[in-house]
Amino acid sequence: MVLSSVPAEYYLLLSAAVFCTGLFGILTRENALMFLMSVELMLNAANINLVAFSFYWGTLTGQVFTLFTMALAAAEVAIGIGIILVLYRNFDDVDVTGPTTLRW
Amino acid sequence: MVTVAGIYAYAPAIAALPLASFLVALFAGRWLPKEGALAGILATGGSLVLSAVTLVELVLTGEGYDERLYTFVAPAETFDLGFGVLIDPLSAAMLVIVSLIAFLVHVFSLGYMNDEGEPGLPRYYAGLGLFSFSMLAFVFASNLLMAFVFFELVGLCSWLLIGHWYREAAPPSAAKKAFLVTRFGDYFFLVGLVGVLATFGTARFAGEGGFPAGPTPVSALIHAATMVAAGVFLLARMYGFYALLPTVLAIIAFTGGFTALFAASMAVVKDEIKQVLAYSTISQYGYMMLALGAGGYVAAFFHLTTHAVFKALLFLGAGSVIIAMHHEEDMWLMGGLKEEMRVTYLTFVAGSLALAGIFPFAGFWSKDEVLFETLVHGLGANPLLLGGYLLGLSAVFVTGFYTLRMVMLTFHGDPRTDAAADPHGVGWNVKFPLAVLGVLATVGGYLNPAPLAKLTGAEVDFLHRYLDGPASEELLTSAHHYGDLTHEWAGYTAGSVAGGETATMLGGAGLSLALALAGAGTAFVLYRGPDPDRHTEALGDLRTVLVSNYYQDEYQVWLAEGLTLRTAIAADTFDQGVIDGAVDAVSSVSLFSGDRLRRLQTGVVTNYAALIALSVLLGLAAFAVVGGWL
Amino acid sequence: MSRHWLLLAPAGAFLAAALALFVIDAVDRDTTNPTVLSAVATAGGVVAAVASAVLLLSNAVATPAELFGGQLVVDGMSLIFTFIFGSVTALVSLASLDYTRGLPFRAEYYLLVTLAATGMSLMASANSLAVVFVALELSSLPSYALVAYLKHNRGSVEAALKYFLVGALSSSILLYGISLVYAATGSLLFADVASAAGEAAATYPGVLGVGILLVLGGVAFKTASVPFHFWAPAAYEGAPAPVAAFLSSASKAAGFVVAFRVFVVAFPIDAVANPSTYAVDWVLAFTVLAVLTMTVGNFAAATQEEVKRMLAYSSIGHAGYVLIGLAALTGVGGVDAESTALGASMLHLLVYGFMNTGAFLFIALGEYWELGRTFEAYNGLAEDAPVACLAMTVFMFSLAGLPVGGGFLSKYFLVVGAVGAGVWWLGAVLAVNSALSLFYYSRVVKAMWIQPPAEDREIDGYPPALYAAIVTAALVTVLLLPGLAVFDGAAFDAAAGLL
Amino acid sequence: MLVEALIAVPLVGAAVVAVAPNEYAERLALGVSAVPLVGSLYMYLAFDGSGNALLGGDVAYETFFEWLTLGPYAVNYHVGLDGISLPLVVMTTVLTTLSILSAWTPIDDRQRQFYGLMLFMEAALVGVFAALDFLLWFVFWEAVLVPMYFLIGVWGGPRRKYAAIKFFVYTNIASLVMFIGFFALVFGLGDAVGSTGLPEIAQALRAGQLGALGLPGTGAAIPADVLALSAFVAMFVGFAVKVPVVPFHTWLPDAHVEAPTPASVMLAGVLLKMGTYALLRFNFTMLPEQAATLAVPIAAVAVVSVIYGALLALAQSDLKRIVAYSSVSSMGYVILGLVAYSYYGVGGATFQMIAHGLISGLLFMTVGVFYNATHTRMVGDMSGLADRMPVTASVFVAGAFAYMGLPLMAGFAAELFIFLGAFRSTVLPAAPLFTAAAMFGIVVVAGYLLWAMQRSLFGPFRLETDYDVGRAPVHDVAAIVTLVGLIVLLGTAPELLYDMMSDATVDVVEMGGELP
Repeated sequence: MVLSSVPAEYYLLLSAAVFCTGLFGILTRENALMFLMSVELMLNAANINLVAFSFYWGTLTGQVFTLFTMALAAAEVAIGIGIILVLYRNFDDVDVTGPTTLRW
Repeated sequence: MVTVAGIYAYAPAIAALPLASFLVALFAGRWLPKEGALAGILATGGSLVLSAVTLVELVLTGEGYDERLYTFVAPAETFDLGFGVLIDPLSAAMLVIVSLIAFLVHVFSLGYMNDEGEPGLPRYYAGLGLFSFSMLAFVFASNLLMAFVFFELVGLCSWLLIGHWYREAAPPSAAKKAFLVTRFGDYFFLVGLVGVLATFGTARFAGEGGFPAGPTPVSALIHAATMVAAGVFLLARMYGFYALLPTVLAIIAFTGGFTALFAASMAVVKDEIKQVLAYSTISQYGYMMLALGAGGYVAAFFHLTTHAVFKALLFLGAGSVIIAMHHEEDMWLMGGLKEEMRVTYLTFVAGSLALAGIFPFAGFWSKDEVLFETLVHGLGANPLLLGGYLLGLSAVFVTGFYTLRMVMLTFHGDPRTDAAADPHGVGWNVKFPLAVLGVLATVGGYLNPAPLAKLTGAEVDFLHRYLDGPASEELLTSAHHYGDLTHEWAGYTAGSVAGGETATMLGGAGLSLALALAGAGTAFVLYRGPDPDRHTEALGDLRTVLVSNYYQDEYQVWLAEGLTLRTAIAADTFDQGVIDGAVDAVSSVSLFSGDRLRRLQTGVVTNYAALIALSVLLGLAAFAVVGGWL
Repeated sequence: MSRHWLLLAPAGAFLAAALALFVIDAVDRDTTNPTVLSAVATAGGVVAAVASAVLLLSNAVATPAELFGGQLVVDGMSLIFTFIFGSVTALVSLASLDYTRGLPFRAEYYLLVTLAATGMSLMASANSLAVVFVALELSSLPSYALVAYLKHNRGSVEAALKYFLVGALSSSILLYGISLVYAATGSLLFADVASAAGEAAATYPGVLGVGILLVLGGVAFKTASVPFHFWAPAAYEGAPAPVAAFLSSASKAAGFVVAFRVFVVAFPIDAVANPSTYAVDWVLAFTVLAVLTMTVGNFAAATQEEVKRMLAYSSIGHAGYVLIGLAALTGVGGVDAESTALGASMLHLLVYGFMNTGAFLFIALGEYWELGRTFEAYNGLAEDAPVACLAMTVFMFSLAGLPVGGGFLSKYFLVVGAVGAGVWWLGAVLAVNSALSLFYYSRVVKAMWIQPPAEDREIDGYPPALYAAIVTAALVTVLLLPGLAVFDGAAFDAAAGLL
Repeated sequence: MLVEALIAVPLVGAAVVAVAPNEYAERLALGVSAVPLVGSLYMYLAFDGSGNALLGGDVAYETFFEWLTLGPYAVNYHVGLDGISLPLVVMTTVLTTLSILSAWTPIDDRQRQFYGLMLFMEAALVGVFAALDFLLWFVFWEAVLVPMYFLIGVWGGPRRKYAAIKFFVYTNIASLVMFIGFFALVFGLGDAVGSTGLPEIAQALRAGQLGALGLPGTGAAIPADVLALSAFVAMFVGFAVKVPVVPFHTWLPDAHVEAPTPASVMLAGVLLKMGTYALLRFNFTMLPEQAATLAVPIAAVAVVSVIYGALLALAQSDLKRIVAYSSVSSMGYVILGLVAYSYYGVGGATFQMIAHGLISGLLFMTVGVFYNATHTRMVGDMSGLADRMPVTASVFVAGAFAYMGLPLMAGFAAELFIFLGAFRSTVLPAAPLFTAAAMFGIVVVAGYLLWAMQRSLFGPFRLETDYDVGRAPVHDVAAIVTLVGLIVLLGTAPELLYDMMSDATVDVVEMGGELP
């Protein structure tokens, strides 16, 4: 098998890289949708771990849990899009740094 | 503890009667005839009778009385906090004197207050009643605590009476000052009281329970403390206690001598008749302290007695003059009153001669004995006493001077004002007390004519025998017991100049009499004639010093306002600024930091994300280091 | 077996209510009487609360009952928290009847509330990281929507946006943490994680450590602990007041129940933080978190101009107090002191569920009357609405820790726990903060009772349901002062059972 | 059950009064407050306890049942009275009734709320003095703050908001400090006690069962003696704020000046006594060794409070401020008596609590009566009031002299006992010097009170504010005269209270006898 020849650490590194990419996106992007995508990246980083180590430990738990997380991610996006829509309706923009009335 | 049934059981009533009159005057006064005066007269008259009877009883049975009346709180620890009655020669005699004077003052007040239509009479008589009550209870107090309690009440009464005319500005202020000064003394008194109680567990004056010996540091503190406050009577009352410390005795004596001269010198230049008398009183107290310090217990009490009589006489006489003068007190506005007011004049002169110590008036005998005791013990034991003696001796001259000056200015020469020309007459209620006291002032000296006793060997030194009588034996308050104490602890022994005791005595007597006459004579020469002029200017700057009482008032004012008030204000500033400032600072600082903290919430969601990420990283880094990952 | 199904009654009640609302709304969405909707949701909450109370006090779970192969567990703690969720849901749903009058999508509103409550009750019973994540999302997603309920109100929308974005970030952090823990231990079940933790900490300390920290971060978001609190002030201020009440009381409690169970059960401190096998000392982490949260929350609250925002910050401060329960697990005082602290945290959340909900519902009343948001807006309100103001006074003083309500006891229990665990200085920090909180809470009281009333204020009617909810909350808060005796034993036992 | 009645009647009464119509509130409140008054007097007459409630004496009117569990500790509802607490309870009921009476004139808005709060406060105060379980005691202790906050904040003077919040926060944080210190002790006792009952804890502590308290992280622990000492300090500071002792006193003048007369009366009369009562019950009953160790600093603080407080009073011109600061001074005597740790010291301190309660209450009430008539409290603004209000003025004179410790008034007895006890204290080094220093207070106190009286009561009548000053209403006069009567009664017959007090305090001192 190919997978078995790949050390577990690599998966960790990969997922870490993806996670950081997502984080970077969150910190830099002002567009709400980009923000959303970055979050998705981070979630998927977690999924990589789960799947990989599910194989590593030889249990299905991780993989099954991954299915849940994907579903939840989808739900989250749905809510997110909804909120972004009303955001656009009220502020005529999807810039997350735009609305700053609630502060201090 | 001696207990005698019978008459002594009624001793408390001596004080209780005036207390009753106080209550009557206070609550029912305004509906009574004379607004409480009669109640007061009856009460004090009753006290007078009772105390006279008590005195007789004491003399006849020769037994004293020392009974606990009331327990303040149960002596759970070693203290006994209680009130009691102590009847021994000293207190018995003193009771008579006090109640007599109280009685006469009440009578006199009828003329002085009622007839003048003063306001607030019930308040006045209530105060007077309370005063008599406190004074009498103070006299027969059986222990220091009780003495302190009633001493304080006396202070309260003087505050009330001095401030009687509270609607005017001056009297309240005077009352405040007087009370504050006594309060200052009371502080030391209290320290002494607490010290005595806490050290000896009891503060009884008489009997085995009395003050044990032992000059510990504490009892030194107590000596110092009580000495400041205790009046002459209290000094005598606690004589057994002071007798234990020679230095204290000598200091008392010297202070006494000094006071005698110091106060007398101020009396010389005063123009208000009452002020002259006031300062002469202080000076006479000096003599009594001198005697006590010099171990002349009997002499001191003798002088106390005679002085009480003739000074009361002089004050009442002054009062009668003041009535006559329509409440004018300045002697320079009087003059020539002797024609108009015979009784007052004669009695007043009797009192004055007694005060000046002219033979054969009461003052001569007592003052002479005081000086004699001082002299012999000074020669025999402690040279410091000689200093006291000289001071006292020189005071004799001054006394003679100011006394006669007072008489001359008031009664002799021509009237210097219309008021003096036709004085307002005074009634029986003024004359009667004057008459009584006048007689006593004249003959009072024969209570204890020690010189006669010594010369003739006749046992006429009644007072001495009385004070030494059996009644005081068991109570350990007898004169010779004190004599032994002073001899034993202070090493007092009688000495004499060449010619032996008698010569010393006669010499001393002659000397003092001569000085008194000299003083009186000087005054007579200076102030005789129809219109005497003020010679005090001759004194120059000294006069200013004397008139302003050696700047004592300035000094006290400085103490009160310059020092204490300044400190207080400084303390207040400090309190508001620093202490309270710190409190407020804490709150304002925390509010400020709170305001800073909420700025963290910028409102930009990206910043939030950044901060979250940052803090997660920080946490990771920290634990990476701590946990040694990687 | 039947017993086990019975144990799920609280969660079941929420779910049933949700489905019922779903059906009702599906049947006819136009002419539905709002009272029915509110009644159904309220009933769901009440049933849940009563059921959990009965189960709790009947001692049905003397031994924790595991269901679904250990994915869920029902024990004293889970029941205490379902009681909290139930009561809060009931109060909020009741109050919302008046608050949402005339607004669209009421059915969805109640539906979301009950669904979120279901999620929370699952969080209380979650016994595996997977369930934790799913349940947490189940409670979060509806909350996002609820905050945005007033979708034409910019504040509401902005609040929802921030809540959602921070929430999404945190949930991905949590998930990544879970994945790392899984990576290190090879399991998601708490029990297995705990047994594997020691070895994992020895072999891959980094992986496990990072995992635990990230999980901690995810939980900290839910409990609005500094520095994951940034969403809270915005969300509470912008959201409709009843929703704010729901989030600040119930949702916060849900976060804490997860924190308690995950860290105490899954990451035993002596396994993951003893010198030989050291991954991460999460007690220390929680200590830092507690201090930060208390201080930031209270100090920021002290200088607010708007009552609602002040309450938001104060609820952050209270999260800090509750964190002491975890920070006190130092092993010094022995199981006695630790169960004292942890039990005190639970009790505080319990009381907090009532007094804080009540406070926010009072704000809801203010919004209903359109008084305005600032302190001044409430000046002299006591003259127009004495009952409500008396209730608010009870809430404020109870929050501040004065003995007018149960908040007094629970807060001081926390101090006791801290002292017992040897972290007396945490108690001191609490002391300072609580004194400060007394200052800003009493500003509200001052406004209501002491300040002269504002002119031109007319109160249009006294909404019965809202009043009922507020008065109930106040009554329970007061009764919990002597009546804490009902729960304290259970709470301390639950804590002891957990440890 | 009598204690419960004493707490419940005012509590229920408060609720009733709070909803009663304003015009009946005052009389209703008076009627309600009469019930606990009579009750407490009956309890005083029927008192059959002996010894100290904390040290195994037999407690009167005791009630006990289980309330809460706090982790390993049982929290019980446990109340009862002994010779220390009963007099304080009686004083509370007396002063409450009288201050309600004195409120009739000045309080003219929101009466029902005002009187409701007064009654609520009475209930809490009785609880404070009666509680024998720490947590129960603490509930009442904190509950007292709430009514006082409103009384000052709603019915107070111009700076009332500042004063109220200052009082509120300051005393609150103090009690938290004290709370921590106390529970450090409780945990230090370990399994020696299974409850938060004060008697159990006190006896365990005096039996020397205090152990070490562990510290997190390192395996180290706080040794018992350090623990005890720091706990003592924490509790002392906590209570010192309430007393108040310099330098924690600054909330007091503000609170007093702003508070309405009845609140001032309760504040000075009873609330301050809570602090000294707690000091006696906790610090000096539970930790005698520490008290002895810290004797000198505490005595120093006491003396400073006496003199410094009196000096501050001397610098004031607001009658209320004068009385307020002199309270600081008088409370200093109490501390001195406590730290002396001798029979008369502690007993006298307890007696001074009552004496000062009555006397300061009297002075505040009288100042209030003057204020009702003149609408000013500034000494400079008025003079010769005695001319228009002779009775009130004479009462003020009586009160002032009582404050100066005039014999045959309560203050003298108290101060005499304290001085005696302090002078012969075996615990306090250089006791005579400390005592003599403290005694000097009697001179300063005379200074400012005489000054105030001379300026405001005597001399020709003058008033800056244009109000026509007439005689005070009967109920005001009745209230203050009653107090004068009580003060004289206690001053002439201190036995009335001192018997039971000394009986209760002697056990505290027992151990103090053979202290290091």
